[in-house]
Amino acid sequence: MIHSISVLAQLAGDASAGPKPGGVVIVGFLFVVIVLALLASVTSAIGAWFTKQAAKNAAQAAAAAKSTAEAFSQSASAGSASSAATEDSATGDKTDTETDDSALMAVIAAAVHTVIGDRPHRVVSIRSSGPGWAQEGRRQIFSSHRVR
Amino acid sequence: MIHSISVLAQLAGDASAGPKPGGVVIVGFLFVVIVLALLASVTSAIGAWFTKQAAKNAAQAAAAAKSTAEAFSQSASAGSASSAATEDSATGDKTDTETDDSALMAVIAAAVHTVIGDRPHRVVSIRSSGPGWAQEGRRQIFSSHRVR
Amino acid sequence: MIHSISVLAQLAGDASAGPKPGGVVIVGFLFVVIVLALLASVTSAIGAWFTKQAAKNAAQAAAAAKSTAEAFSQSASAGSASSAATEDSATGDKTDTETDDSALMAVIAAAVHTVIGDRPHRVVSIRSSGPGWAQEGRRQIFSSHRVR
Amino acid sequence: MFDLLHHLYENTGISHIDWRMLVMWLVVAGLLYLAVYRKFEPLLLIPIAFGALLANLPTEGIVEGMEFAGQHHPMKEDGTGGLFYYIFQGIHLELFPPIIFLGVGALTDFGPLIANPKTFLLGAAAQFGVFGVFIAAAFMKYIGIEYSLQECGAISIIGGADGPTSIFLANKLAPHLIGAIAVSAYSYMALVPVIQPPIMRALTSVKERGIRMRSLRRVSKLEKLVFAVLIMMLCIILVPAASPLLFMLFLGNFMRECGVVDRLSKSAQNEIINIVTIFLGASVGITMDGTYFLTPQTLGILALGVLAFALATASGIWMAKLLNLVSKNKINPLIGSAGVSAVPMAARVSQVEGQKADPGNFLLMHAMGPNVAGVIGTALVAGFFMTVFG
Amino acid sequence: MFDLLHHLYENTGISHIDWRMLVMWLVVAGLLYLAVYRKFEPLLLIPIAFGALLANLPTEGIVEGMEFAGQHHPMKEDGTGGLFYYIFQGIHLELFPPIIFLGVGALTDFGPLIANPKTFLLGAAAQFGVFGVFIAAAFMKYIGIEYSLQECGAISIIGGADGPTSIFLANKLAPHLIGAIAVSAYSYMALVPVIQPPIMRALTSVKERGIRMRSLRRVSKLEKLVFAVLIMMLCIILVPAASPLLFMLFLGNFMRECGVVDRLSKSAQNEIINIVTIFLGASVGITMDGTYFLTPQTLGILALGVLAFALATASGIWMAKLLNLVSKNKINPLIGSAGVSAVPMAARVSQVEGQKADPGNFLLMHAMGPNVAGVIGTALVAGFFMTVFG
Amino acid sequence: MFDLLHHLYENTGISHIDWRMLVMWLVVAGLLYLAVYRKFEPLLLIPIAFGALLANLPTEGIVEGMEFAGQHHPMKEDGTGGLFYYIFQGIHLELFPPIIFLGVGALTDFGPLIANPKTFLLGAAAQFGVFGVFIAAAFMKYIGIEYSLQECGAISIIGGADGPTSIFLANKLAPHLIGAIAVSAYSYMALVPVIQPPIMRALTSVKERGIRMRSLRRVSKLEKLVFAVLIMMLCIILVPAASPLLFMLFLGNFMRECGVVDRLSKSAQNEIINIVTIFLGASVGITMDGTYFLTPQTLGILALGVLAFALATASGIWMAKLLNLVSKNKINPLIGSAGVSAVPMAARVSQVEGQKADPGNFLLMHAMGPNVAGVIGTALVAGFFMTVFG
Ligand code: NA
Ligand code: NA
Ligand code: NA
Repeated sequence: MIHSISVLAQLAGDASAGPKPGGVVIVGFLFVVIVLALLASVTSAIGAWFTKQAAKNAAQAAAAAKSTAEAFSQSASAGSASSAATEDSATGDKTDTETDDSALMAVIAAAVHTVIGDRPHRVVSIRSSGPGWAQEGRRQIFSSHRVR
Repeated sequence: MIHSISVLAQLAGDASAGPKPGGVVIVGFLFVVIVLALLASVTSAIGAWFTKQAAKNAAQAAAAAKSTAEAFSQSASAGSASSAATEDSATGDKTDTETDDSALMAVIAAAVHTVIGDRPHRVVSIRSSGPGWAQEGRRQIFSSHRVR
Repeated sequence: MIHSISVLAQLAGDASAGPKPGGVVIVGFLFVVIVLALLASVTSAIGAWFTKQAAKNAAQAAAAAKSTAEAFSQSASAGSASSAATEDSATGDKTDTETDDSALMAVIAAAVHTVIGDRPHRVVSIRSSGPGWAQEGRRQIFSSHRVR
Repeated sequence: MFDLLHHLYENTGISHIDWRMLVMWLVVAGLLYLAVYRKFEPLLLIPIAFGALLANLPTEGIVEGMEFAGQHHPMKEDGTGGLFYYIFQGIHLELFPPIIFLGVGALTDFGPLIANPKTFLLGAAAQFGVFGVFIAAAFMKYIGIEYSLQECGAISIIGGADGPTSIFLANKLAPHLIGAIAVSAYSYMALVPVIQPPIMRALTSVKERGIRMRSLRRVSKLEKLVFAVLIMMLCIILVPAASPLLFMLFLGNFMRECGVVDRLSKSAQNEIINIVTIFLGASVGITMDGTYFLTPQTLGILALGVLAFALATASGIWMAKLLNLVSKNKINPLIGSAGVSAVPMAARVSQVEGQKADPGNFLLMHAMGPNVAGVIGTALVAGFFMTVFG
Repeated sequence: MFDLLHHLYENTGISHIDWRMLVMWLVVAGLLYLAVYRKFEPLLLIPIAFGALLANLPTEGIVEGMEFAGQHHPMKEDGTGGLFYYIFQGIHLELFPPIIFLGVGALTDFGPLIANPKTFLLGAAAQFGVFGVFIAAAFMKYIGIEYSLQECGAISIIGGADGPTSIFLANKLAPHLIGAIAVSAYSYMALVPVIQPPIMRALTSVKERGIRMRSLRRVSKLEKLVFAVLIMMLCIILVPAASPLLFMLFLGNFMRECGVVDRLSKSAQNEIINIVTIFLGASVGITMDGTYFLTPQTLGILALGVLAFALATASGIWMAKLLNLVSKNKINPLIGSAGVSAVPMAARVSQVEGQKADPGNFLLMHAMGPNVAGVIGTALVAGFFMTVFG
Repeated sequence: MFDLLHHLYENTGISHIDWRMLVMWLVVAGLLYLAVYRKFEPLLLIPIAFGALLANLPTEGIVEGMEFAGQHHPMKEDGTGGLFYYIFQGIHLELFPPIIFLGVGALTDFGPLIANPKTFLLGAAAQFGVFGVFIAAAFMKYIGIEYSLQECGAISIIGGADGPTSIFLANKLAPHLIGAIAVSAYSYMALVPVIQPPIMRALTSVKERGIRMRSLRRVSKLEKLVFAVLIMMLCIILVPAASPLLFMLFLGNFMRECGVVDRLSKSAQNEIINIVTIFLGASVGITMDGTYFLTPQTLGILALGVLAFALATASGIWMAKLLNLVSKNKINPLIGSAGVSAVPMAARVSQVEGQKADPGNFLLMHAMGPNVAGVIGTALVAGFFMTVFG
């Protein structure tokens, strides 16, 4: 990288007496473009890997979700569980594609179904319990009052 | 101002040896009263100017609101638009008296009417989009999800 | 306390050449246990006093609540007032056992009853007005708009 | 190992407790009682009381490096200071009071003052509470309690009923009195509903108390913005020494009123003022070392404080009556007492007293005018003292 | 007593007002008008304008101890500095810009950039706005306005359309120009919807503006986390001088995306950034002392700033057209202009212009890619200048 | 121009990367994985991990002026320090841990401890984890890892399972070990549900685990307030060195319980603790420079940490069994393990284990007593070490 810049840099002439505006501009702009191009390639590489993984995981997750759901609640219509899973992938940003999260969601959906029965329902939001000491502490204190 | 204080200040006697309590109190209290009186006059002057402007603007705004509303939506009953404008001036604090804001409100009211039709409605709140980088950024990101 | 530690401290042998690990551990652990035991005793003492006071106050409060409620609103069923008082003691943490607070609550309950009449109601929450300058200031400004 | 035990015992604070500490513990208990159960300005008095308690316990890592009341606590061995050496810089460098004023500005509605500028004069008159007590403090030497003129200035500002301004001025003119002055100012501010009504009733007739005032005109956003900028400029030009307080006050107020920076205005009203209040209060308390606090000087400050509040109340009322002699639109003299500041307690007292005379009379908004004028007035008085004595 | 009056008069600031202050008051009024009524970046411009007003009033207790524009204000008599001596340390010690970046990171979604990494190149191209203006600034000497190379660097970064980065670099290379550079950067950022569209339309055909882009793939949480960590590492390794900004940016972003520290992420997005913004803005303003601000140099900066924005816009568009020559998935050149940063205004302009050409075309998310790439790019350029001139 | 290129290359950090950095990158990746996907105390571990990553990258403007682990980084040329030179002052000057304790106090309900003061002794017993490991650390020299007594003290406090206290003490006694100690403390706190249960089951019989405890009496507001003030006073008098931590803890708690300063209490629970947590965490991480972190000493700390947790757990249980020999109201020994602190994880473990033995048994509130007693106990132990070695 540095070498290829240096070839171009020749164009800006002699720089023995401190940096000259022309040299600074040519070197600087090329430098920035090349660094950002490098970042772009790295990002592309990450993306390629993840896209492949995501495809693989999605297939696995769907299978896992279905079987787990059935295992947990024979009476639950498999439809509601898989629709929850579908919604999961549609919701986007907030869910990661890890198998265990999808599976967990299917389990929860199935459990909800078992409790609520056939009345129409939809898992709108599942929030993992924040594990911070402080938040946790407060939540515990509050919930403990109910426990008692 | 300084001169008129100095006349009164004579009463407090000689102050050659540093400030004396009596002198400090007389000069100080008069000074504060005079400064605040000055602030009072300035505030009165501002108020007088604004009161005159407000009267002028109110008349203009009402007219502008009416004509704009009619221009935009022939089918909209002029009543709903002007009632919005009235509400605007009644709501007080939050709206400034600038003509273009009132006009904008009338336009919005008319547009709402066109969409909603004759069913009873009321423009409860029109909020200008906060222009801050951060707030903006977040709002954009959220709204963009819907756009997509 | 210091004396009893010193007896045990002998076990750790000579410490003429700066602190030795053994000495530090024995003295340190005993020190901590003894200090915390002291804190435990103080806390117990505080608790004993308060438990006694609470019993006394509870009796007084119940009486006070009943009489105040009757005094204020002949038509109010004493039941609603005392149920409010009961709720008070059940709510726990947030209320202190001071007589005047309970009495105040009974008064409020009675007053509410007078206004609302026989329709079923329940005092869900009574919040003392936060006395802070700032909070206060803002609240005043807001409520003053309604006053005007 | 005996060495260790001896070292440990010497390092407990038991041997350092003296009777003055015990007295201060009682003072702290009193302050906490007033704050929690009498709701005396608890936002400040609780941190102050805890700071005062800490100042009267044998601590380590708290006051190292601090210098107050003629006593210099040396730095820790590693060259760093104690916890409050750093927190107290917020007062020493005069950062906390202006930052509190940023929040106060964001919480203040100057509308009533703008709608009725005459009430500026009520706020001005109430400053006589400050100057009257300045004289009184100077004369205390005749009963054996001597204050320097600087100290007189710092003490008399209690009559301005404005906590941050009092702390700001005291740090400049008499840093060793900060604790007493702040406690006195906040306590009497909380006592406004007790101190003012008898004076108000004594100085007004029933007829005067029944005066109904014209309802205030609406003030537009632009007018409020122009007011904030122009008044700030005027105040700073006339009393440059008050710049830090008044700049922050009006910056906060502009952010509040302009309507386009709500997130900044809300931060000023909440996070910023809350965080600073805790540290300001505790820093004030830490100066209340019993050795220096329990002196006739301190008791004198408490006595002078209540006098200041009474004088300020009275002079606000007199000014209102004076204005009624020359003005067509009559002012209810009950709002004069609100010029003392103590926002918004004093205004509420005006409202309550007004309704006692005439239940249909609503003075609250009218009283907010002199109330906020008093804040500006007291900041200017502080600037005046700093110019004369600083 | 005459002494006292004389002293008092001398201490009012009336005698210190000169014509440059009056001119600056007008500038401040203009800035406030733009901020409040034209909604030009009010979060920064209101504090800046108030700071600038304060800088042009005769104050006490504000600038003592500060040193800017060749002028050294001595400390106060007690050895402490004025209020802004301390607040300004946030800029002088380069703390505020990185902390703002913590919040910006917590507010930024890099998803669109990750889904379409090619848009990194649009963000890179837009940096030509910076370098082009660097040359222009160096050549200004031929029309009588001479800037040192350091000054050229600080000025040209305006083309990066990134406030905190501009302030960060200006503090390093040309501290006396901070005020002018920040005002210029924020004003032009607000003017993006005015400056960009004509250039965008001039450089693109109707057909190009109508290009519909493939919708972006979803990016998983893990991918966003890996991106944040790796890109941060690469940037710091390649341009260490940009470490403070980029570290904070990606720490904030990681906290946002990881989903397990919401309370920290929300604090970064709100309290932290709000508090710092107020003090950053006012600190920038305080440097705008009329004596030094009203020079041809300053006017030159305003002229160069608009040139920088125009150049950045154009070069972003050219790069998009260049990429279309070699790439299968066509890029709508309208999103090239978003590479200028000015998040998210520039992206919104792309969206609006795109819909003018084809109402069914939604470019917003696509434009967010170059938009956030531009933030990274400008931070790297700042690092480059710091390496070369620092 | 070659000069420029050469200069540029020399200023990239590529040449400064060595193998220890690479190892530390893996450590950071591990920490981030644990924090995000295993939810190991992410509030602290994420900032720590980012700080550690930064410490192992070739940066500029970050560590200038810092001095840790025998290495002194010179100031920048303009005499200012790097970003973390300033942020780290929060640890160096011992400001962050007390401020965190202000928030912890505002988040803590001492009710269960007040209702059952005997549980103070369980919190005391658990401190044996600290002292046991102190001995163990001193004996490590026999397997080739030598720690000074100061270092032993700093390391052993990990057994107190209290992050801010560990950092506070480590800064005093062994600043070069802060990173390892903090990481160890927070990691093992997160591992409490893994470390404790086997020990709990091994040391108790099924019958003991089934003990049902008398339900706790209600504690009035006044009692909580009296408790906070008196216990604070006692602790400070007996262990003055722990003043900064315990003062802040009980000030926060008083604000929480008094009910009249909710806005301050909420600020302490949210803004203040969040802001400080970010900067505290990153500051801790920045000390984890690979050159000094990757030593047998550090590995030793990890080993000693887990031993400390195990010992603390066991001694809490033994103390509960001991108390049952002399007391009428039986204590379920499962709550003894909660004396280790690690609020509220350890209490939750007690609850879970109790329900395994008897599903109708609710130990959570009972376990909160020793849990918060452990916090006080560990602060006192820290004070003890500071007195003996400081
Ligand atoms: Na006042
Ligand atoms: Na940019
Ligand atoms: Na502990």
